[in-house]
Amino acid sequence: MIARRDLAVCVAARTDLSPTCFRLTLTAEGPVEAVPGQFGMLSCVEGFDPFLRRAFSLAGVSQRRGSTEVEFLIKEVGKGTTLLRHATPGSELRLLAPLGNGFSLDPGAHRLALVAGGIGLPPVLFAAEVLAGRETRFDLYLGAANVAELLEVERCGKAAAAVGGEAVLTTDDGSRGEHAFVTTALARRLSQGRVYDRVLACGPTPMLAALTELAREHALETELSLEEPMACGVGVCLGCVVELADGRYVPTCKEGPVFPAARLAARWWP
Amino acid sequence: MIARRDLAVCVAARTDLSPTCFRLTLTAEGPVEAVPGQFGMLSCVEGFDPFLRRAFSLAGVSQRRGSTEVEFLIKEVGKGTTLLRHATPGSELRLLAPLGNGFSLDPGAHRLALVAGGIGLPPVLFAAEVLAGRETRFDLYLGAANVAELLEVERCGKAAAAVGGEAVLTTDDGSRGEHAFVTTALARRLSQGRVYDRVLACGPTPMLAALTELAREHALETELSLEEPMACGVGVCLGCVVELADGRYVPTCKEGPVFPAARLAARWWP
Amino acid sequence: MSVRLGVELGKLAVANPIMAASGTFGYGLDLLEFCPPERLGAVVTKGLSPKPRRGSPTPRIVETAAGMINAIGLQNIGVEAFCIEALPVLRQRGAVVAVNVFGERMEEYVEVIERCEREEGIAAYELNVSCPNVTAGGIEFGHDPAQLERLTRMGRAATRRVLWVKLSPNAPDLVGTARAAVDGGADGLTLINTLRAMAIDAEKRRPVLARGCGGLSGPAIKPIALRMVWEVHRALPSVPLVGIGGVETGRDVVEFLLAGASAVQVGTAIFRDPAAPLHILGELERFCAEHGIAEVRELVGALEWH
Amino acid sequence: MSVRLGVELGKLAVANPIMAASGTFGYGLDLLEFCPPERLGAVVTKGLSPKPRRGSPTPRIVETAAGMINAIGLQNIGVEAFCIEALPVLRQRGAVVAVNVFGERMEEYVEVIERCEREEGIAAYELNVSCPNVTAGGIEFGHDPAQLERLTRMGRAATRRVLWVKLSPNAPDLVGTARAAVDGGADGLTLINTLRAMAIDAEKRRPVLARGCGGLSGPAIKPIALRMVWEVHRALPSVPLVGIGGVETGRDVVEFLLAGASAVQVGTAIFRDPAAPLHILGELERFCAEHGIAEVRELVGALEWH
Ligand SMILES: Cc1cc2nc3c(=O)[nH]c(=O)nc-3n(C[C@H](O)[C@H](O)[C@H](O)COP(=O)(O)OP(=O)(O)OC[C@H]3O[C@@H](n4cnc5c(N)ncnc54)[C@H](O)[C@@H]3O)c2cc1C
Ligand SMILES: Cc1cc2nc3c(=O)[nH]c(=O)nc-3n(C[C@H](O)[C@H](O)[C@H](O)COP(=O)(O)OP(=O)(O)OC[C@H]3O[C@@H](n4cnc5c(N)ncnc54)[C@H](O)[C@@H]3O)c2cc1C
Ligand SMILES: Cc1cc2nc3c(=O)[nH]c(=O)nc-3n(C[C@H](O)[C@H](O)[C@H](O)COP(=O)(O)O)c2cc1C
Ligand SMILES: Cc1cc2nc3c(=O)[nH]c(=O)nc-3n(C[C@H](O)[C@H](O)[C@H](O)COP(=O)(O)O)c2cc1C
Ligand code: FES
Ligand code: FES
Repeated sequence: MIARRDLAVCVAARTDLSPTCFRLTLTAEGPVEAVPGQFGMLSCVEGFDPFLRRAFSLAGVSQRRGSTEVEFLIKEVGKGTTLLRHATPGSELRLLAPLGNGFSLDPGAHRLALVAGGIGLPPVLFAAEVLAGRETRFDLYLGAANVAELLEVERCGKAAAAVGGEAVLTTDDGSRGEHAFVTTALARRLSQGRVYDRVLACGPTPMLAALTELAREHALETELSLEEPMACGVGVCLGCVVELADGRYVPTCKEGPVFPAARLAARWWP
Repeated sequence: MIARRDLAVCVAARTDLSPTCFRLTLTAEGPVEAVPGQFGMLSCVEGFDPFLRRAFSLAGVSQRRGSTEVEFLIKEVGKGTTLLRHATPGSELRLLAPLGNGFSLDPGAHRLALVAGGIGLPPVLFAAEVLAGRETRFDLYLGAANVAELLEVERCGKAAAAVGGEAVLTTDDGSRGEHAFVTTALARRLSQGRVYDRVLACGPTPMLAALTELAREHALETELSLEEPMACGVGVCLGCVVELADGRYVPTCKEGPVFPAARLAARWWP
Repeated sequence: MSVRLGVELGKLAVANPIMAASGTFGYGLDLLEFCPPERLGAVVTKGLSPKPRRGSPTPRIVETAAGMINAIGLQNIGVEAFCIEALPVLRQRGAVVAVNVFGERMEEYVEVIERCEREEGIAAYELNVSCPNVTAGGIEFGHDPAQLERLTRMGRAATRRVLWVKLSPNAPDLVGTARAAVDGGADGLTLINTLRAMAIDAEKRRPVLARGCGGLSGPAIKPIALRMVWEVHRALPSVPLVGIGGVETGRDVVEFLLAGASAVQVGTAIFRDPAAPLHILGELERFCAEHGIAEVRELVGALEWH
Repeated sequence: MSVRLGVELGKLAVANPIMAASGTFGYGLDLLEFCPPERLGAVVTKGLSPKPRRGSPTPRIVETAAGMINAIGLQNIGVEAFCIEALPVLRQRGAVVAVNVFGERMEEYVEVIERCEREEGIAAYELNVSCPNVTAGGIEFGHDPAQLERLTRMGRAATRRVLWVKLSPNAPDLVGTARAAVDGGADGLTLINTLRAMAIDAEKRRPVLARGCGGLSGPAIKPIALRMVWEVHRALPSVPLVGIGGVETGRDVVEFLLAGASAVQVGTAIFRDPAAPLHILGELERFCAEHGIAEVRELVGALEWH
């Protein structure tokens, strides 16, 4: 296991990616290691408002000379994310990372499907860029409500292209790419005979539910990155549990956030 | 009474004045009027931490074209003042002002004594600069623990000089000016026969207590600007009361913060 | 979309569900330029006693995490001065006035009501039996159902106006006291008053407040207030409730209404923003408009349990 | 200046007054790299029942102003698994272990204790009679002095180890329950557990938590916890108390000690900072050094009233 640390990080840059989303780049001293699918608990503020840290999937970790750049893609949905969107470059935050278990990126894979819906992109993008570096072939399916909310399209395309994979874009309103849900785009290719060793996905619950159905149909190994409200991020509060197929509640932060779809309780899917 | 308003103000500048104190300049749209001794309730932060606004005496109010510059001198003592010390220029705060009653600066005065201890300077400086503009003669007594904590010495000197008055500096450690308490410096001049119509003062409680003694001895009219913990600043919470000589508790924020020393209960002085 | 803001609290219909809470809005006239009292559903006065009260020594207030503790000790100008100085102005402005009533003995509550009965322009009385900041009277009545019922009955006998009892969150048996107040003839219940609390000065090794303890208010207590409103509403679903405790936003109001309150009072929030009740009212209206809620009253008690 | 950090809780002497609270530190081994359990005065385990418990459905937690509400429902691995999997490691590391004991019936409390009695390395039991998140058992024992005394007596009969009872802030009569626990044979009292509270989702018109209500913790409740510690200390000055509720800083610890606690537990703060207990201990030591306090124990109950 990679050592968890509570890092003092410095806001290096914030870049708007869409009307609601932005990229937050943080610098930590020394090396930081992590695998795609892992996440961090980020303090948004000094003081008690908001009170708890926020969970964000790592979207990239790049070693620099003597320091590490940690990247997040964040959607502004409330107090904490609004504060982060307005964080002053140079200001200090705390980041407890890396946490949880990431995607299975075993080198032997023939071809993987990476699927991201909306702000589910960060762990998928991290995975794509790592896989591109390892020359593991994958297709990347990226869906969003509309063209404005398709994030990091270029990076996605570049990563997929590097290993001869396809970057499939879909929007709910057809304003760019296929006019379809991202799962429909995947289904189409599967029924056309495209074969994957495994699907790695992150996105809204309905998307993950549809994906699970699809995976079952095609007997496809599928790993899902889940979100549950979190307080500690390290398995001690038991606030973030998800129900497994065997009936147990396990902390998403510690046993996940990435789970094989088959391990999850059916009733997890609404 | 000057109309109170809840102003959206913008941080224009922060300037360090001493190891613990800084000047905060805020800009408000439109005209703002106030008299020396009045104060404002300033929100230090959005959100609940800290929860209440903080009271600060106005140190100056200057009309600009279409806007007003409001000046505070602030000592960093806790959460709120630390946040203000690090407020980003351009960020917005809320300021409820002007509040309370100021010093009596009646134009007929022959000569006034203005006395400030430490961070008691802001209302006194405001008074000095207003009096200098009105050509009312005054001496300004400014005391501090040491030379580093003597704030705005030049402005004090300039204001007093403008009306032929003296700016008397004292430090507790003798590192600048007279090696004495500011009240001792005043006492010396009084016993040397200097005559004042009135003393206007702000500073730590022991200083105000000594001053009250002195005022009684020399039958000097004296006005003191008091500090009490405040929640609302407008007289509705009754948290900030001070005991008067007649036994009543009155809200400092509304009936003060400037009170004639003779109106205050003897036991107010510890 | 236009939203109907009016709500009914039993026989009292108010134009909107936002009231200023007792002790945080003076006698309704201190913040005219920020929050004219006639624009609120009602204004509740600072607790009034038969004679003026000096209140507690200082320090009386201290800030805490997302809240504050106060021990004002019910300093007030007395019912007589209120009737002469403040009430005529409130009446003239058209404000809906609720008088928060306080006494050290039961008879004093009645005295306050009787004095007020001689005046027009008072819509309701709110019996404050829950102030944690006075040693004599008050708090005991709010903690003992039998005494509370008796006190409410005496108040009831003194007036045909609307009578509310303001419940203490410190009472051993919340629902029991609620029931006692209703049995005694209360038309509605307001809850909650402040929670007994303490702050300590680590340097001085003393309580921060002169009285030692005081009452905790503000957003910190909202989750407790919501729970209590829901508990009382569930036990006494037909009794009109006024919810209080940490209301800062229109969304907070919606939460209290869902839990079973027909109106809310805004207290400590006024200290952070003198126009808080109006701002909150605006937010409530916007929330309703955005969520297709035509009438605020639809929300009352509309919480769905799982 | 070197500061002596050790304190005594009756017959239990600990190296320092900072403990990790039940339910916020797992079984003591989850945060080894941030907060080694052996460096704390004690670690209190998550509440243990005779059999593993699944706990409540989700959502289980929600953030509030300066705090959070939880309804975990005492999910735990059961006393057997604890004794086999966690305790040996804790013992080997030299941690002082307090087992938080929970049962739905009184006999289950005894079962947990009896199982633990077969193991070395347990310093104390903390009877959790105050968890607001379970319907059966637990909470009733903590609210009814007679039942609590009986339960404590049963616990007392089962062990000669140190026995604490963790008091509920929701109990009708705090001092009464405290006294009952002591009469039943408790060596000390820990207080407070969480306050019953509720959060509502204004959009969904439902409680945020699956169980509806939960327990409020964090800085929001500190002023209430301090008051309760002081109240119990004043009533039972010779009973060792462990203070809990919103401790985030060394200064908070000083406040609890002054109010009469001999030690404190750090709970929710751990979620914001996995090394919180150690950071707080460091701050406490610095506070003492700066204020010329040679021994932390000097502070216990040293509050001066006005
Ligand atoms: C393991 C994990 C990884 C995540 N990765 C990312 C990411 O890479 N990028 C990103 O933008 N977001 C991510 N999230 C979601 C992110 O944590 C929430 O959006 C964030 O906590 C909201 O904080 P806030 O203060 O802005 O919103 P709040 O004001 O707290 O809440 C606003 C809204 O967001 C909902 N919300 C709050 N917390 C969560 C949560 N933990 N999960 C889901 N919804 C929540 C609330 O119910 C509310 O409707 C992740 C969550 C988890 C658990
Ligand atoms: C009418 C009035 C005018 C004031 N004018 C000025 C001014 O011009 N410049 C300036 O620097 N300060 C002024 N103060 C004091 C200022 O309000 C406090 O220093 C400030 O509230 C501290 O906030 P904080 O969050 O930094 O400290 P906190 O973290 O709240 O407290 C830190 C320390 O300051 C003490 N303190 C907190 N609030 C007050 C208060 N209202 N009065 C006195 N001590 C307090 C606390 O007891 C504590 O010891 C004035 C106060 C009043 C009432
Ligand atoms: C400074 C202050 C004074 C108060 N005075 C009274 C009072 O006189 N009578 C009363 O019934 N409640 C009084 N209260 C309680 C409030 O009306 C309200 O019940 C409580 O503060 C909780 O609401 P909040 O969190 O919105 O402030 C007072 C509260 C504060 C903060
Ligand atoms: C997520 C969570 C789980 C808890 N589980 C338990 C428990 O199992 N047994 C218990 O006695 N107290 C439990 N508590 C209560 C804490 O031990 C503590 O009494 C309370 O949280 C107040 O302290 P704090 O404000 O420092 O968190 C739990 C608290 C939280 C937040
Ligand atoms: S967030 Fe605390 S256990 Fe997962
Ligand atoms: S601060 Fe509220 S009355 Fe003065």
